[in-house]
Amino acid sequence: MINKKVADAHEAIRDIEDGKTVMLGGFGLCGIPENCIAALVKKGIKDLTCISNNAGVDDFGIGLLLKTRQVKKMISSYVGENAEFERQLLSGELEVELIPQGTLATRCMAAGYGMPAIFTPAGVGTEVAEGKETRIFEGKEYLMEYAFDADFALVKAWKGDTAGNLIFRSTSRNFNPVMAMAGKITIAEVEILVEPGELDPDHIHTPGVYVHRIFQGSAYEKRIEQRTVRTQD
Amino acid sequence: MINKKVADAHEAIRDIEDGKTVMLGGFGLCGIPENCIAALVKKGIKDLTCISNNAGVDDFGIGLLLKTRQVKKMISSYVGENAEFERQLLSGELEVELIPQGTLATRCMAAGYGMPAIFTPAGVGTEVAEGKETRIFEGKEYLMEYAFDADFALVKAWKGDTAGNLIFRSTSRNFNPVMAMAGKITIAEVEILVEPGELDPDHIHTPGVYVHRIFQGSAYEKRIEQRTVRTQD
Amino acid sequence: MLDKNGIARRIAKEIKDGYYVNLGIGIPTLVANYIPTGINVVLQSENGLLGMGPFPFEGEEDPDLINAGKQTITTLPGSSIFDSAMSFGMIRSQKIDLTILGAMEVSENGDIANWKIPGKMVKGMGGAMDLVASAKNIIVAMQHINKVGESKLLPKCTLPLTGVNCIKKIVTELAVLDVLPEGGFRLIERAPGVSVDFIKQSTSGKLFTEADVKEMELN
Amino acid sequence: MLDKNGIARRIAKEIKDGYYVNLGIGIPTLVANYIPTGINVVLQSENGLLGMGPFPFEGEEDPDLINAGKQTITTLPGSSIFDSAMSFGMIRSQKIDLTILGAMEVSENGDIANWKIPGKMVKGMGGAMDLVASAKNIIVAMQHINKVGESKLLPKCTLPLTGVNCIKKIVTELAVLDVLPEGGFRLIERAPGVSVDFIKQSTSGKLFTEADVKEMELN
Repeated sequence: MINKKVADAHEAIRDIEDGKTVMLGGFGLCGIPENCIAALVKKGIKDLTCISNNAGVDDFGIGLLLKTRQVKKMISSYVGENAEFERQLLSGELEVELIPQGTLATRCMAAGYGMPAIFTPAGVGTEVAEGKETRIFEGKEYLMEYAFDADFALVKAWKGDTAGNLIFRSTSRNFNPVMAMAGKITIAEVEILVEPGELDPDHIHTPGVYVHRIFQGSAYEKRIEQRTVRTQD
Repeated sequence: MINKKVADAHEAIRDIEDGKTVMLGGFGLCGIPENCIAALVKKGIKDLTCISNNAGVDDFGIGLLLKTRQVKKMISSYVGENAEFERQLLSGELEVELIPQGTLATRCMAAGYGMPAIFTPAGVGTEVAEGKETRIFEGKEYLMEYAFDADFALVKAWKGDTAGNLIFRSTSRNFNPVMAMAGKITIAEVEILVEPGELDPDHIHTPGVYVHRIFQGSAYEKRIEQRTVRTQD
Repeated sequence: MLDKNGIARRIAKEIKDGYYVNLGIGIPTLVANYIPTGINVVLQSENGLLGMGPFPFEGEEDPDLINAGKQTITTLPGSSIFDSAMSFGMIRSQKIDLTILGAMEVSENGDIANWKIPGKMVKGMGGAMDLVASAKNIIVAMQHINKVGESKLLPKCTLPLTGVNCIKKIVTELAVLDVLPEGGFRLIERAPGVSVDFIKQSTSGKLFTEADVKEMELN
Repeated sequence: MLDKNGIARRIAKEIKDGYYVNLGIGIPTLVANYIPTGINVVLQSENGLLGMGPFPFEGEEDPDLINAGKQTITTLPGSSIFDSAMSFGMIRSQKIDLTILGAMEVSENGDIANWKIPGKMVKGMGGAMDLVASAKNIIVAMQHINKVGESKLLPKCTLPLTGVNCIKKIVTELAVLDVLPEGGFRLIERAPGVSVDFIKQSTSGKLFTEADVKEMELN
């Protein structure tokens, strides 16, 4: 097998430079590449275009990159939980492109599947459709949306092996597999890194061919955004 | 959970009628819905259009349906191992549409993902492209291919639960998950049928929402098409 | 007049045995509490889960297991997990039988606006545009009248649209209404204690009523 | 002149450490036997496997585990299984570094014909059209001359095409040749004991040769 293991987040992101387009997996704060984000903050890379479903919260997730003003543009479907984001957006420091969540996911998948464009009904007749090619199939209107072209994808998995195979846990899967397929260079951080042969080939969500670097992350906070519970009856 | 369990193949295929379009999972003889095929033969339904990567061999797989002349048209990528197939094709009894394997798989996926059409470079400049719309993206030419529209999909999984969730084993996965997503009615036969809760949600390849009926098959022959071995050193 | 839970209770009656249902944030989430026993329903959460269960017991929260509202949840036996592309794939291919979501405005031709108010911070459409453009059966749960007393059921939406020509049914604190294919709202039921006249006054879009409009049954 | 195994051995030298490789049926399959030790290569089988291993030992055949040639095989530690859509997804998105496949004809502009002979039973293109249309790096393994003594390296293919403008390199029993971007074959190496003149005679398409054409090294 081909060994994709690198020592840590710092080594993994070594060639991410100012102005690059970076996908970040996760939904809310669930399944986000915590170690990679911390390394990006530490390295201080600027003018990033970030493709991620959400923008984190003020002091966690992509919010950390916003606080240090490393993000030039966010491409997301929902950015609602972040006051610093709002401030930068209103002041014109930050550019934002909002796209429907399914379109976001499918444009990632399209890149990973070598499909230059896809058709989706999401956004037809709305401002999302402005300037976009539309097409009618069997009486229903669709927008043509293009595959993403991202320099890097940063994803977080539960388990991985040094061949780059990834297994996600529960709903922390979300955007991670489709972004893993979509990055020109895909960096995976995992909670548990094992040797090839320890993962059941039938259980692998992302085959190693899509992953260029992998490392075992540390000190996962896995912050809960909305702790909702029921009481014992 | 919604209970998708039916008693057997006979009940599962109860409403497949003459002239329907039926997808059948499998690659060669690996992962084919043996019980459903046997039930179709027994029921004697005629004039089927079958979408399947291969056409079986003379006395197994879809070959059984060919022998009884139940197939009007085959849509496949490779049909090479079947003398009866050849005879019917040359005599004009059988219609065949050959399409590239990746196009076949992706047209299934497109149906399951609600994408009316996809773009693929496969077949550009060949007779496969005849009469098809082409389009250039970033200097490369693609064909536009339409999502399949199949009345039924018959798939074979290793394990399943009564909620319709499916887990495939090894390379018998092949076309089964994408066809499972693509059928208007999807029928799954499994080697082991369990109650909801017995399968790990993270291990499920096909979510139950795509499966309309499920039953535990019996007497799987799982014939090997090309037994290749090495000798012990 | 219904409160939020009343709206949720009324909507729950629309759910049929064997339905796969996507519940939006807000009132729609409450619907899960009122699904009649004996009705088997599977809840989809568009972040990648079929078979969403109730909130976890205190101390059993799993940060890796949330719903599309980012709330900690549980799974039920028979649930499955998938990625975001497959999640919206099954939404687009209409495998989800019913979508219930909130709205700021609905127009008499079934347009919906629920994601953006000009001049206010935009949070994003999330999955709403995909859901409304794809679902074959959408129920809107919303207030009939906004906070300044204006109808939210309009001849034409004034806010930026989320989707066009897609809403079939609306349940508000005052009424159940269908959106007619040819345009216009049809009053189906009135909330307990609410008069047809009051519903007429509260509906700015074209409203069709019949002689006898029955009162909702909530059980 | 090389035999089939010789062609496979020569092609194996083109494989670099870290490559993901798809091997077609026939001579390409033999390439797996000659991958130099110390070179880490992952073989993809387009029916849904990365990390294909050797044939199983007698009695250990698993009907659920085959390659694209429908042969029983094994997996190696670190292998992964996926469905056919993802398999061709990774092919189309050029995650596979090298594709090796057979051909009936190759033209001097890199067109390939390998799936259909008019008048003969058509078996189908299988995954070949996807592979040749997608791969960034394709090596054709074939006989230079067909059974009736005609060159298979042509100005223009006579058989129905599998793909256009896609072949970069050809290894035959006689030679290693590049297909030039501007058109034409360039002779890179000759097989042991084979003269440049013989290769010229055997090549019907435009052939560029340099003064000194080295003999293949096979080890």
